[in-house]
Amino acid sequence: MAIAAHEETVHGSGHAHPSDLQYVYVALFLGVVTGAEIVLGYRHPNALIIGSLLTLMVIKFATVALWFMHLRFDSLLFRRFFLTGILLAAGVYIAIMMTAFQFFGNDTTSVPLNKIPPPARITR
Amino acid sequence: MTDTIVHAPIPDQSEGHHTSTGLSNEKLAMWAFLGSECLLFGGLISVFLIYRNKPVGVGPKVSQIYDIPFTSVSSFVLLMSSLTMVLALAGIQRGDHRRARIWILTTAALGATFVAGQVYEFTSFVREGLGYTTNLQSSAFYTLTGFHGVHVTIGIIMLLSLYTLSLRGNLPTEKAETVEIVGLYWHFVDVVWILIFTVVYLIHP
Amino acid sequence: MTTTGGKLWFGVSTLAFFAAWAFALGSDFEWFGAFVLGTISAGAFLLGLVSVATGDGDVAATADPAAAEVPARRSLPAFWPPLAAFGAGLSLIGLASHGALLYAGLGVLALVFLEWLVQGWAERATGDHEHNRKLRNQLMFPLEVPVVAALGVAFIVLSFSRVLLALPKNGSVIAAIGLALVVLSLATLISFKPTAASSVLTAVVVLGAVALLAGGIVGLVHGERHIEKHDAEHKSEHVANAEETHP
Amino acid sequence: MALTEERPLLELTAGDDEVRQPLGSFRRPTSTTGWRSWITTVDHKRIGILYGATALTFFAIGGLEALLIRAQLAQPNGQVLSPERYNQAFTMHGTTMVFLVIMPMLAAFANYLIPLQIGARDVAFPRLNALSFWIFLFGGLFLYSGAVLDQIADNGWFNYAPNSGVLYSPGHGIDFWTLGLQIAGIASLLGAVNLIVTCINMRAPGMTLMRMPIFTWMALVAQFLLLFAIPVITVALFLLMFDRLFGGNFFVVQKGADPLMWQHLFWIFGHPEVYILVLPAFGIVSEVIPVFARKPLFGYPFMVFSGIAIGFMGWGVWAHHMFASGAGPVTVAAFSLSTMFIAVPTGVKIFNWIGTLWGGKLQFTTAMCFAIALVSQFTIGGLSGVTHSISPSDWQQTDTYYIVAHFHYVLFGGSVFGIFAGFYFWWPKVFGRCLDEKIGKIHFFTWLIGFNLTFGPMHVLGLQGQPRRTATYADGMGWNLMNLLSSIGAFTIGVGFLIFIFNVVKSRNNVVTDPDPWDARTLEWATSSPPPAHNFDISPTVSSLDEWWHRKYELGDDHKLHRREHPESFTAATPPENIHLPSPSYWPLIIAAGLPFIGWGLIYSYWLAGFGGLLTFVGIYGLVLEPSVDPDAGHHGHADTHDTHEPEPAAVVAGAAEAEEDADQ
Repeated sequence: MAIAAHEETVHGSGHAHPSDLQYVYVALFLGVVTGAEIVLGYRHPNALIIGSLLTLMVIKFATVALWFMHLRFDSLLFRRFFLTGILLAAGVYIAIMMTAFQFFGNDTTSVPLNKIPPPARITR
Repeated sequence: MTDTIVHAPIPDQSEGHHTSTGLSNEKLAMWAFLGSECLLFGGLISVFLIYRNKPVGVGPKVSQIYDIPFTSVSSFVLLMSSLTMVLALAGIQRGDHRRARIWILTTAALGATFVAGQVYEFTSFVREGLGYTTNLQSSAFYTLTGFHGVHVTIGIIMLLSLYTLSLRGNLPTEKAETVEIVGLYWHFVDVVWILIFTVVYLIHP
Repeated sequence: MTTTGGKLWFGVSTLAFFAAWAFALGSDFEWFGAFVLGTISAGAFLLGLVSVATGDGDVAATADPAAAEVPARRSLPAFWPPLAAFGAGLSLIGLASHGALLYAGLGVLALVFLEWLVQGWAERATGDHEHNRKLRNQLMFPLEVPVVAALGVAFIVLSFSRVLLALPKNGSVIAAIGLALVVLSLATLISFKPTAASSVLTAVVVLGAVALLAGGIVGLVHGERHIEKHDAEHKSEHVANAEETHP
Repeated sequence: MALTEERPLLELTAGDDEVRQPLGSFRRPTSTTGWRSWITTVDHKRIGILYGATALTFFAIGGLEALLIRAQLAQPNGQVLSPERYNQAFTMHGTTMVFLVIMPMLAAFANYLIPLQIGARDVAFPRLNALSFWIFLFGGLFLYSGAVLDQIADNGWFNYAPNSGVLYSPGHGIDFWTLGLQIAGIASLLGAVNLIVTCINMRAPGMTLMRMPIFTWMALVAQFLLLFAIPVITVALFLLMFDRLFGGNFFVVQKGADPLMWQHLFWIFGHPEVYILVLPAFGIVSEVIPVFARKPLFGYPFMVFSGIAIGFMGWGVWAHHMFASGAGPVTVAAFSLSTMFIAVPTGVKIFNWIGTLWGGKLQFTTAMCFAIALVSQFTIGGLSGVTHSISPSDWQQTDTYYIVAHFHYVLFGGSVFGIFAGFYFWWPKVFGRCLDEKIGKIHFFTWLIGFNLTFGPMHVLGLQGQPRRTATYADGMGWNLMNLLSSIGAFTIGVGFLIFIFNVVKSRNNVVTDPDPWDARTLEWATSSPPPAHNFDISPTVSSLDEWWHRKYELGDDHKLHRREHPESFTAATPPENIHLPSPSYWPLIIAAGLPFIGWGLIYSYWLAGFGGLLTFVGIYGLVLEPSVDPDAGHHGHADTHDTHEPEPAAVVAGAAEAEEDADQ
């Protein structure tokens, strides 16, 4: 699974964490990206807009994970654990959307909703 | 017989590394847990996305009543709370407990602002006619965002507990890792909101 | 000197007094409830006087001052009596007005009862004050820390969401960003002032809490702003069409 | 009233318990014997035994349910159970066997063996370990508490929507099922995190990953599967719970919901779950076979990597449970292929076992018999599994007894045989007493015959078209004989279980003298049987795979193996004094005890849920704030190198708060 056959090296405490100011810069960057996202969000959604929104989302995600969650500096093992989770989640759930629900195509509900009788009232 | 055995000196004994990899057990556990959480939130997000594409029988669509400006502010607040969280950690790692406390408290306050915003959002959505049971989308929406909100709330409770511990002197610099682990949880919750904000709020058909 | 017992009765008296007024105003001067609360207030005041006069009936305290040579039990400042009175008052008001207040009051009473009991026990558990304190904390921290933290979250969230709901739509956006910026800049300021005493931080937090509480109450009294209801299917189609031009 | 009663200062003398622990204060538990020591224990070995005992109890219950089913089906138009009761019986049978028997049984082995096999003092988080067990136990009790109120789930262990909705299942049975499994899920998740960290971080010096015993490896892969699969079922259960308790619409078809949503979520969990159930059993037989074949495991690295490959590929095959649901040609084709591929690493394992047996000096002990039975019976189950991957044939088999036959060959012939191989193999290690070999053989053959008699005919019945989950069948369908045989087989298995219990009781007097009676290979046999609380008097240093074997045998000048006179053991003449073990604690029990109240509260009254929530929350904080090693416990000296250290508060709060939240929603 996430751990490969070889051992992780012992991480020293010597690696330099960023200074407070650097963290502030990272946060400012995140703020700017969020601003860009909001502006894009007001556009009529087409493939390009959606694509750039998703890209910005990934950038933000990665920035927080790498800087604030220290994945940049910490052991590779942590990164593998997290990535395994993310990739598995992305894999199985995108597979559901694609295969079963044809999420990226048209809607699959064939019966118009108003044709289905309302559920009987259940009292317990 | 055992007293004749001479064991080779164990290299990682001296430097305070107790573990085979030199990584802290607690941090590793937290990362494993976060990996697991990915599948939890992934499931809720995909259920919402799938059900959002379905027609609603009753009530408004969620996307009709989004208050994007307000949600943007909420996202900004949560993002900034990640900054303050990391500053708190940097503080306690330097042994600067005063700053660490200030930033922990700030993070908790920002988190609470976010949750307050969510309560406001939910209330106004309900007033607009989108109750939890109204339609498919509403159930999925409230469950997803509510679940995230509960995570934030638990995070705040942990932060306030840390604050109390720190005030009582039970959070010395050696235990900075406790703050780091709570921080990991906090950032994770933030990262999930980054996903939700884009995928649920900004991109809608 | 006001004794511990005296504090309790005076607290009850004060709270009952205010409760009587609150009840009277809230129930449009329904006399019976206000009369009962007023009587409680007066009775508690009398009992308080008796309690002070007799020094809580403590024989040792009045009889032999020389006996004070015995090392005094170090009591923590007991704010339980006024709090108990507050809880009692709250539940009385709740009884007359709103169920939630009753439950809140009963909750406060139960908590005070528990805390007082444990403190009373712990203070004479052993002869070692330090050890007593440890025992008490060991027993009560698991309850206190999460409950206090949860109450803190609930306090901020409920108060501030009332404010947001009362404000107009754009106002709530501004209020939210405003609060966040105020919190951030205050924190930055304090963190850059290493000389600032910890009392400054406490003062800021207390002031903020009071402001938030006031805002929450004002918001509650003002009521929510009018929010238009989207209901029918045809209307949602109408809005869907409008969405083509506006996100 | 004298509110200020004075008491003279008592003179404090060190160690004067009378003074330091006055009346009414909670004393930290210190006992090492008696019931109190068991409910407060944080020792991984005791927790393993607790898991095993609980799982065996549930095994008896689930077995009785199976016998009810078979009694009903022994003859056409059976009258033993009403259709409602029949539905409840097969639902609870499946749920019990999967969640309350095999999973905890494997957790028992993993808990007991992993720290011993990797040379650790305990797991990474001993108190969290105790918490996992208690949560599991209370989850199981909660699940069965519905039976007391006659609210029993009756929808099958997969609980398909929309049949599980309020409309079609108006009672509370499904609510008990949903909440009970969520509680049990918390236990599995915490256990998985704990064991993963243990395997990665707590290994003895020199114990590299590729020197880890194969059981530890397979259990580790299974823990990873749990780690990532539990949240998926949690989502599904959570949504179902919201549907049923709070009027959500997730599986309400009338509101436009898609019932396939449940099936997907359930089987994304469900298929990795299959490997969770079987991989550790594979690990067990991979330990047993080399010992009794007197040969090292053939192709150890292949075994490891095929286990990992199974773990990964197990995520890509779930839709083969849904071929008949109209998933579409592309989906069916893709999942057919991936299902065929997953047979490859499984086949690798089977060939490796055969390779280990080949040319070995085989000793047919009971453990070995069970292990070989696993290899053969699981292969039958695996092959019938491959027939499902071909979707046209799957369409014929879906919802027939063929499927029942298949998964019983895999789970009984695979997991349960593996587990019993483990019982016979490690019983002397755990209890210092041997199970009787002669009775064991009788047990084994009763089971082998009974098992094949029960599930073999089901293949035929399935192909003849007898549907699953149907309370009766008409006479004259040609199913009578096979059903009768199958029922006879089921009762034979029941008799076999009684023989096993008899063997267990009888083993009291069968004390072993040699701590290593099988001349085994791995580290757990290098300490006394049963092991001391701290596992090894001397911390092991590892230099090879099968470390204990290499310490016992050396290659002589004549190029033959010689047993060393005194192999380097890890037991000292005088027990070491400087080992700090975490102190026992009441808190795990308290945390877990709150969870069923939350469940009952959500179903019946929120006040109860509030009480349960408070109990759990207080318990979590109590556990976190309590120092893991009791400062008053009277340990002296400095910490040992392999001192197990405890979770920092945050990790536990986060983990347990999560648990709380899962249950609280």
